[in-house]
Parts: sequence; structure tokens; C-alpha cells
Amino acid sequence: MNGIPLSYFLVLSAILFGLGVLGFIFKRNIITIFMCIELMLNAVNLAFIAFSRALGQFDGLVFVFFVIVVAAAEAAVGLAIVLLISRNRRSLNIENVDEMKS
Amino acid sequence: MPVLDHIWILLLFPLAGSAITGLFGKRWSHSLVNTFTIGSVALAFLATLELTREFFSVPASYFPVVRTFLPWISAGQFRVNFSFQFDQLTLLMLLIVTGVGLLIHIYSTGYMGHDDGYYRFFSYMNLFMFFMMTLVTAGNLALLFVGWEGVGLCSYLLIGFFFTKKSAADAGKKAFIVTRIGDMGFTIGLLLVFWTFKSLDYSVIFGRAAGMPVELPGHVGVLTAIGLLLFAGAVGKSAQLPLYVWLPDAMEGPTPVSALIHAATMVTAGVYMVARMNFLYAHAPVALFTVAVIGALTAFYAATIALVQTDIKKVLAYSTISQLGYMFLGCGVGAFSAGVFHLMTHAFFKGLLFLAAGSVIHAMGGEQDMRNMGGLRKKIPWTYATMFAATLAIAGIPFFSGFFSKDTILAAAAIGPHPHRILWTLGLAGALLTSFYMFRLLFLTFHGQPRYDEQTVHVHESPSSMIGPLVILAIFSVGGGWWALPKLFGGRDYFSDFLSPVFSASQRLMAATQGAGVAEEVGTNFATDLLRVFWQPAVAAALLGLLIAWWFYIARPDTPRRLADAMRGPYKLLLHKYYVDEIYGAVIVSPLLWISRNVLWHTVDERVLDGMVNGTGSAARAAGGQLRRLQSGNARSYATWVVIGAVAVLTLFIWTMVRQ
Amino acid sequence: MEFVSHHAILVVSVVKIAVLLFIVLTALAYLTWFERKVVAHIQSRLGPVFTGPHGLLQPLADGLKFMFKEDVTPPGADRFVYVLAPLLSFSLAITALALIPFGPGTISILGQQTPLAIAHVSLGLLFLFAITSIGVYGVALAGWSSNSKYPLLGGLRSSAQMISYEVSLTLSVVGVLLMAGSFDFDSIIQSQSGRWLGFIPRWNLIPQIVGFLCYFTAALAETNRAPFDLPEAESELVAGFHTEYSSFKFAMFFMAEYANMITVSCLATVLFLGGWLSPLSSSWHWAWYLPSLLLILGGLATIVDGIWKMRGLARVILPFMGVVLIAVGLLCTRPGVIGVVQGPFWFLLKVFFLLFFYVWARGTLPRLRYDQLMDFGWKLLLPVALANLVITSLVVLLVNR
Amino acid sequence: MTLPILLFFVFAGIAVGGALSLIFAREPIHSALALILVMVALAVLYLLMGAGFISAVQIIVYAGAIMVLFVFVIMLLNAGVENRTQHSIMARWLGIPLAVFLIGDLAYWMARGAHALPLAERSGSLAAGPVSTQDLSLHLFQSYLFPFEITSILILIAVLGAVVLARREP
Repeated sequence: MNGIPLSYFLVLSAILFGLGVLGFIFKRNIITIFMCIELMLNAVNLAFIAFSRALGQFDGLVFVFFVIVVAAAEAAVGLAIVLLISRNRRSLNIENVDEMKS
Repeated sequence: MPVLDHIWILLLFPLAGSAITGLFGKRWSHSLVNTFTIGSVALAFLATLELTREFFSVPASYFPVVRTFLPWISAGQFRVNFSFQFDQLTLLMLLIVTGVGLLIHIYSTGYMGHDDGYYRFFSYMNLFMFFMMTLVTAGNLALLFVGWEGVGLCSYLLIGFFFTKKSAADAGKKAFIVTRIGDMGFTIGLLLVFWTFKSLDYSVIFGRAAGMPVELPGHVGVLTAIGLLLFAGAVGKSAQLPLYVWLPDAMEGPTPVSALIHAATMVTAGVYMVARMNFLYAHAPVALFTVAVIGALTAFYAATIALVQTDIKKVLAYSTISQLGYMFLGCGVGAFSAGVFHLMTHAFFKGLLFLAAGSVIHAMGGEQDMRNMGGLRKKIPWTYATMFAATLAIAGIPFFSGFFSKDTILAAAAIGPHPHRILWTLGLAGALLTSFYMFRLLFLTFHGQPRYDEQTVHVHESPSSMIGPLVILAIFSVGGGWWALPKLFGGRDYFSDFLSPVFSASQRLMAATQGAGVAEEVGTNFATDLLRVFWQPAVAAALLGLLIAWWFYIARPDTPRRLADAMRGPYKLLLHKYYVDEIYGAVIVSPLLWISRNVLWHTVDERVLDGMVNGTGSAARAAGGQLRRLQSGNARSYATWVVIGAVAVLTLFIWTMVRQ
Repeated sequence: MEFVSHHAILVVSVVKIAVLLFIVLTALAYLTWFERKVVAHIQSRLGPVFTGPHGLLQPLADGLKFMFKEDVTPPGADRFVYVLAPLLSFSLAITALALIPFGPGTISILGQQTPLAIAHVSLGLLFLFAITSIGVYGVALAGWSSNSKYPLLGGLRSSAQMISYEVSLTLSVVGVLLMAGSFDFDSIIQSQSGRWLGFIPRWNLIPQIVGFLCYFTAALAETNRAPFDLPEAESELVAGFHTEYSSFKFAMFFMAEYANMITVSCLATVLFLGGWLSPLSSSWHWAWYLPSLLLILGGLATIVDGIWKMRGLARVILPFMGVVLIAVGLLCTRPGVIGVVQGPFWFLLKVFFLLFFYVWARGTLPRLRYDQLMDFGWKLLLPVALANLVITSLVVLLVNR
Repeated sequence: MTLPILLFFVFAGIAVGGALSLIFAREPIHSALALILVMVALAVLYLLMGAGFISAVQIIVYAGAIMVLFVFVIMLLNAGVENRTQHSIMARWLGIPLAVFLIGDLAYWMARGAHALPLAERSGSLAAGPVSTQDLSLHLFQSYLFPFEITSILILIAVLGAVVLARREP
């Protein structure tokens, strides 16, 4: 049906993942950082599906389900935390949230 | 056959009763609690009656019936199912348990009436019924063990029922721990059984055991080991030497508990187990002989202690121990049916004795010391009459139930090979003492002059809910033994006939292997022996004991004191129960305490373990002191660190891949 | 022609899209007219009457008005998002319709056999939900981007509402899925063919009545229609998320809402009302002439109405329309056509009924309060849908045994 | 250059572009939109791979629910343009080279590893034909039933956690 090589998808997923990492390092806004995490998860999903399709197995697809579920849960809790942070210290800049330093 | 095909229904009733009452009963009125708990037991009893009907509706050859309902454990080779075995022995035990249990439940409604732990008490009692019935109906040793431990648990709970009383709580713990010692042997025995027979089902065990040689003295082997180990459990559970110490303390529990658990049913579990495994023991004469020896020794030993006890329940406790000894003696000399017979009659009269004693205590307003009683005959006639009947029964006065069972045992011992005759003499002496201390109890309590302050203590007869069971039990303890009555006149012993299908195989085996005609004769039917035994010292002993007691406590009430003064040493020895508790305390408990305190606690725990833990902690702190510099608190730096780690891992990965 | 024969599939799709767009857009326009009329009569008013006979030209007038109004962009608005939002809503609303099959089998266009739907997707239902689930953004973004309080609140509200009700919407449909055992619209419809007791059509409406009610209620909320039209509750937040929008952007939102209504009704028809299946027994041949009959009667009525009641231009227009209708009706009796027409006829009829229910609900029911809305959605609708789902699955399991 | 490959490049391009704009946009909401774009593009790619069901789920759950949450929070907190503070020296100097390096060797090794795999087709391209939803559900509800149940519990906990966290103490 389609003659797309597996490696294309893998490279794409690698690039997306790397971009996610980049954003994770360089964004300051907590919400955006969250989004970068989601981006990484998506990249991983892509790799999962590509592999499972290439190997003709279903496990990869099932993992994608679980990844999505976990992402949903993580988003719910994480955004609640973000709400708290912004409520407590009127800022979403992650660099203002550094009370954890020794 | 509705019930027989679903025996588990039988167990369901008390379990449900216990669960429901225990969970929701806190706020309930007493009557509601009664409805559930006694109702459940009554249902169980009715079911057992139905079971009996079904039992007799089919030929005896139909039994034993084994019903497997659910797989329970299935680990590789180790398979255990929820399987139940039903045969004559099971039926008998079920009747005893449910019947006596029901009576004692009813009794308890009167006795515990004023206690605010009412629902708790009955929930525990029902739980006990459940486990006891599991024990007797179990079709394999594992399930039996469940019941075994379950009744132990209930015994613990009920002994410590008044847990606010320290002595009660301690007694509970003691009972639990001491029985544990025996159960450890039992557990090892189970493992050994599985290792030997690759199964725990009775049927399989006996089937495979049949193919194994009988381990006569000199060729002792695994079967003997199994027999001894299992018996160790029985020793703990049935309070035999040397693990009997928990039973007297167990009297801290409410009297109905003492009657049900520590007289009628639970303590006889050991006997039941030995009787159930009779075929195994038939293959291990050495183990069987050990059983007999322990039994005879206990029978005599406990009786001696009972002589001088002044607490009414303590006397009964020691008497229970000694009677259990008789049962083991019976089994040990190969007269399993006689042992079980005595188990049954004992359930009747000892249950009755305890209940009556409870009634006395109730009447005296909690007084348990016989020295402060006396002359209660008039005040509580019903209690007196029933207790009198029970005393006659236990003392082995002719035509009362105890007479048949106990004298069958003695006869079996008497006509056995030589070593058995020594045991017989022990048993005989025990019989004498039994009759003495029982009548002593009776006379001290009910005859003579009141030794209590009649102003403060208002003696009153107990409510009918307590008297009813007493009467019924009295009837049974008088007539419970008449199964064997025809034998006196050359007839048959219908009891051993009834049980013979269970024991015949081992009887034949023993007859074949140990030559002595004992087994065969006792097990099956011997018209002459009991006649021969009849005039024999057993009865004489009983009557003699009665006379001495009468002389001591009615005719010459001052004799005992003079006697005690005359032989102060033995007296103190007996009074302090041979100082066994003290000895155990010195030899076992305190060393254990010392080890656990000094070695385990101060050395291992404090030095080694805490040392390790603290060392780790301080090391971590030192390291942290250095690493804290990394912790800028800036999430982006952390992110960078993470990425560095990921890159490092990847490069390592690549490096290894390149190397290949 | 060379190109056509090569890329026939593309051409055909384009043609179909064009046709559908035309139909849908006119339908949208006249749906507004229809609604105004019905609501008016419910409130015993006349509704639009001046522009054209029976106000038939009203939609046209409205359209022109929207075109030529000034297009205001509030200061400080995020221009990109501000423009994006209405486009998103409208395009998604229209796109959803591409998945709906309007009739059975295939027809041939330019010698190409092609189904009576723009796209025949085996996971149709899923993708429909996918598309509608994106629709939330239109509202939310519109609310956010117009940099103003009321729209923001309205946007928050409506997106919250849409998300909440989307859950029950999806759940209420799952029952049907279980019974059909497929996501494919055609097989879902086919699974409803046949009759109970020989005459009751085997539609999911009857076994899934609970599901249908849940679906319809959720759909009302999902499309922000009365009685769930809080986001545009005039009394509280002016006009909700599109307060700041004017002219054509506003028109887009407007049309999007109506397009959503149509989509949802089509979906309901497919899932619960047996899609293009005729409720009448196929053995009655006269039933085949029902469409043409209806058209012809309508045409006659229009002619009569035009000639007797109207004056001026209407005297010409209405009879002309009547003639057209009659012509179409006659066309529908032609052997080649009559077979094709049946499916769409029944389908559209059912959709029309559902739309009428929509309007009816708006005309009669009072608006809920916001907390009531949320309670209703989460505490009543969701549990009921769940229960329905559970029971259905059990029944299906037992039946398939 | 068959049609699928063309489509692949188109949507891969869209995805990468979306990711880039996610990083470089300063308005959080723009980042969110970019991310949604990426997700939709990915969904199309899944479709290309024949995983129709997952692509639908991707859109419904990811784009339709999770991202809505994000947009929601952004709207609620009215998050403005982020100010590019530079407190972390390390992130500043090490960030880009690290990320580039990561992308590089990830891509290289995944692509390289792909050839080592026992693929359904020797050509090293994907299995033809769409995934049958039925088989997928069979796998999900039979061999992966336990994890499935566990995730349901996970979600429950997450919901409780979110509620507890976000509730405003009176």
C-alpha cells in the first residue's frame, strides 16, 4: 500500500523528541514546558506505532494507548499544580520557582 | 441427598452468623444477636440431623464419601482442594460439636447476659463452631490444619475475652504460644506427609500408606516420624504432657468457653486427628506406643494435680487434661473406637460439669474458690442434681456413660501386651484419683456447712436458659454410654460396631503385625472382656475414690488439713502443680528473654542494624553536603542535567555497538 | 477529458464537494428562516414576512447585510487567533458533513461509481467525533483572542460545557456501536434493516431509546443550543464568545452553529433512525412514489398559494417555484432516478424532523443556570449514559451467546 | 516519489514546523496551537501507517481533550508573553549543543537500528493494510487486560489529585 521506509518515521520521531527536549530546556513558561513534554510523548508514540507496524505486531499500538492515558493523567495533575503555583506566586516563569535550592 | 452432596452448606451457617453478628451486631439487642448466632448453630445442628438421616438411608459401604468442591492451592505438584470427607467418625464428631455447641450457646445467653461484649462473644463462638466443623469435615490435612489453627485462634480470642483483665490476656497469649510449639511439629509433619505421599488427601495418603511396610520397632522410618510430628501437634492442642500448661490458665475465659472449647470440642481435636490418621499410626507402632505412654502419664499426672486444687474450674481443667490422657491412651493401645467413645462421653459430662460449675459461680456471684462454698445442695438443687450425675459419669460408676468408655479403654490396655499393662496400672490409679477429686469437688461445693457470708452472697438458682442445657447434658452423660450396654450381658458394642468401618482396616493390620489379639478384639467386638473387666479394679477404684472423698469431706472434714500438715512436701508440690510453670519459666522463657534482649536487641539490632542505617544516613549527609552545590533550584538546569544523562547513556550505547 | 479520466476520483470528489457545499449552505440559510418562522409561530407571531413571499428572501438579505457590515477587530486582540477562530469553527462544522452517507449504494458520476457520501471511511464515526472534538477550539480561542471580559467568560463556559457534554455524547453512542459492531456508517445503518413483528422498523431508536434521549440532550448542549445556550446568554454575557465579532466572521460562527445542528441531526439519523432506510415495507411499490408525490403536492400548494394569496412579484415567483417543484417531482418518477432518490429522501426527511425538534426545544424550554447545566451533565446525563452502556453490553453479550 | 511518500514529507514538514513554532512562539497560546498542529499532523501520519483507530484517538484525546485543558489553563491564568530570564548559565551555554547532539545520534541510531530489525517487509517499509480495530481491541482487552485496569485506577487517582490540588481552600 505505501512504501514509506520505517527509518523516515524514526528520524522524524527523533527530531520531534529532540525539539521537545530543546523546548524543555529553553522555555520559561511552565505551561509551555508541559507542552514540550507532551511533544516528546508524541514523538515516542510515533516511534511506537512505526515499529509495531513494521514488525506487524500490536503491542506497540497498545503501548500508545497507555502513553496517551498517562499523558492525560499527567496533564490533569500537572495543570492543577500549575494553577497552584500561579495562584501562590503570581508568576508562571519557572525560574522564579526555585525555593528548592539548598 | 441434599446436605451430603453439599456439606459446605453446614459450614456456611456458623460462618455467616459470625460474620453478620461480628460486623453489624454492635448496636443490636441481645435477642437479635441470639436470633442470628444461635439460629445459625441450630440450623447447623438440624442440617447435621438431616445428614444423619441421609447417612442411614444408604448402606454403610457407601462411606467414606469424599466431596471436592473447589480447587484451593495449586502450586506445581502441590495441589489442595476444598474437599470434605464424610464417614461415621465425621458424623459422630459433627453431632457432638453441633449438639453440645448448640446447648452451650443457649446456656451462654443466660450466662453472658450481663456482659456488654455480648455480640462479640457470640460472633467468636460461631466462628469457633465454623472452624471446628471445618476441622472435622476436612477431607485433607491442609483443610484440617485450617480448622486446627482456626479453633486455636478462636480459643485465643475467647480466653482473652475479658482482655481488660491482664491475667486473661496473658492466658490467651500463653495458650496461643504453647499450642504454637506443638503446631510447629504438626506443620513439619504436614510437609513430611506431602514429601512422602505427594498429597494431603486422606484417601491418597491411606491408599499409598497401604503399600508401605509396617515400621515395627527397630525399623523406624518416615511414617513413625510423621506420626510423632503430627502427635506433637495433638499434644499441644489437646494439652498433654509436656504442653498442657496452657489449659489451666485458659480457665480465665468465660465458663461457657471453657465448657465448649476447653472441655467438649477443641481440646479433643488432637484425639480426633489421631483417630482420623489411625491407618497411618497402625503403620507406626512406635509412634502409637508413644501416644499411649504420653496419654497414660498425662492421665495420672494431671489427676494428681487436680487433687489439691481449690479453684473449682482449675480442678475441672486438670480433670479435662487427665481425661484427654485417657482418650490418647485408648487410641495408643489401638482401641481407637474406645478413645472416640470416651471423647463423646467426655464431651457430655465434662461439658456438663463446666456448665454446672458456671452455674455455681453464677449463683455465688463470681466466687470460684471451693473453700468459700459448701452447702449449696439445697439452694441450687438443679445444678446439684446435674453435677452429681456428671460426677458419677466421670468417676466411672457403673452404668453411667463414663464407665463404659473409660473402662473400655482400660480393658483395652489391660489385655494388651506387657508394656501396655504398666499403662493400665497408671490409668487405674488415675481412675482412683479422678473419682476422688471429683467427689471432693462435689462434697466441698454442695455438702457440709456454708463457708460463705450468707448476708453478702445471695445464692440463687440460674435462669432456665442455663438449667435446660444442664438437664439435657445430664441425660446424655447418664445414658450416653448405653451403646455398649448390651455388651455387659454378652451382647454387642454398638458403638464400636458403628465406628468399625473407619478403624477395621488398621485393626486388622495391627492384629496381623503385632500378633497381640488386642487390636482385633478391642476394635471389633469382644463379648467377654468387658465382663472380665467388669469386676476388675476399675470400678473398685472408682468406688474407693468415692469412699475416701466421703471420709475426708463428709465424715471427718478435718482429715485433709491434718493430712496436708503430715505430708507438707508432696502437698506443696501438688499445690504448685509440680512447679512446672516455674520450671518452664526458668528453663525456657527467661533464657529466651535474655537472648532476645541482649543478643537480638542490644547487639544485633542496636549495634549492627542501627549502625548500618545510621552509617548510611551520615554518609548520605556527607555526600549531600558536597552535592548540594549542584542543586541550584533552577528547573532548567535540572533539565539540562537530565539531557546530559540521556546523552551520556546514548553515547555509551553507541560506543558498545561500535565496538562490536 | 484526458485529465478527467486520469484523475477521475479527484474530479468526482471535487464535484461532490461542490454539490454538498451548495446544498448545505442554502440549507443553512433556510434553516435560519425555518427556525425564525417556527419560533415565531410558537410565540404566536408571524416572523419574517416582508422580504419576499413568507419572508423567503430573508436569509439572502441577512447574508448581504453580513457581507457589507464593517469588520471590526477589537484593540489588543490577538489578530491571528482572532481570525483563526471563526475559520476553524466553520470549516470543521462543514467538514464533519463529508462523512455522512446520504443514501445506499453508489451512483455513477462521469462513469465513476461513487457512494452517496463525500468520503466513505470505515472508521467514520470515530473521525466524525474527532472533527467535532476539535470544534471546541473555535469557541475557546474566539473567547480568548477578542481580549475582552465577556467573550473570555463565554468562551470558558462554552468550551467547558462542550467538553463535559462531549463525554456523554460519545458514551450514549457506544450502545449503538455495540449493537452494530462497527464504526462504519453503512454497516451501522444496515444493522438496522429489517422489521420486528413484520412492520416495526428495526431501528436503534427502540432498543436504544435511552441512548437516543441522552444523545439528543447532549447534542443540544454540544451545539450550544437552547436550553443550553449559556455561552451566548444575552442576559448575562451579552453574546458570549462572539460578542466582539462582527460582519462575516460573526456570520461564520452563526453558520457553524447551524451546520453543527445539521451534522448532529444527520448523525442521530444514521445512528438511531436507520439512516436512509425507509420505514415502509419495501413490498409496497406505491411507497416509491412518495417523494415525487410530496414534491408535486408542495408544488401545487405553492402555485395555488402564489396565485390566490400573493400579489406583485410573489405572484410570479411562487408559481414558478411550484412548477420547478412539480418538474423535479416528475423527474423523480423516472425509472433511473426513482431508485436513487429513495435513500436521500427518507434521510433528509428524518433530519428535517430532528431539526424541527431542535427548534421546538428552543421555542419551549427555558434556559438552565450554569451550575444546573454542569450538574445535569455530570450527575444525571453521564450516569444514565453509562448505565445504558453497561446494560446494552450485557444484553449484546447474552444475545451473541 | 509515490503519493504516500509525498504526503509523508508534507505532514512531517508540518509537524516539524509546528514543533519549531512551539519552541519559538512567545505567546503560550500560540505554542498550544502549534502543538495541536503537530498532533493533527501526527494523526495523519498514523493514518498513513494504517493505524486509523489510533489516529482518531490521538485527535479525540490529545488534541480534543488534553490540549483543550492546556488552552483552558492558559485562558484562566491569562498567561502572557514569557520574559526570557537567564538564570541558568548551564542551560544557556550547554542547551543547544546538547539538544543538537541528542537529536543527531537519536536519529542516526534509530534509523540505523531500523535496518537491523526483522521487518514485516524486506523493503524495510511498513506493513501494508490498515490495522483491524478488532484485533487491536482483542490485544488490549486480553493480553493487556491487567495494565488496562491499572491505568483506569491511575486515571481515578489523577482525577482525585487534580481536584484536591486545584480546590481553593475557604
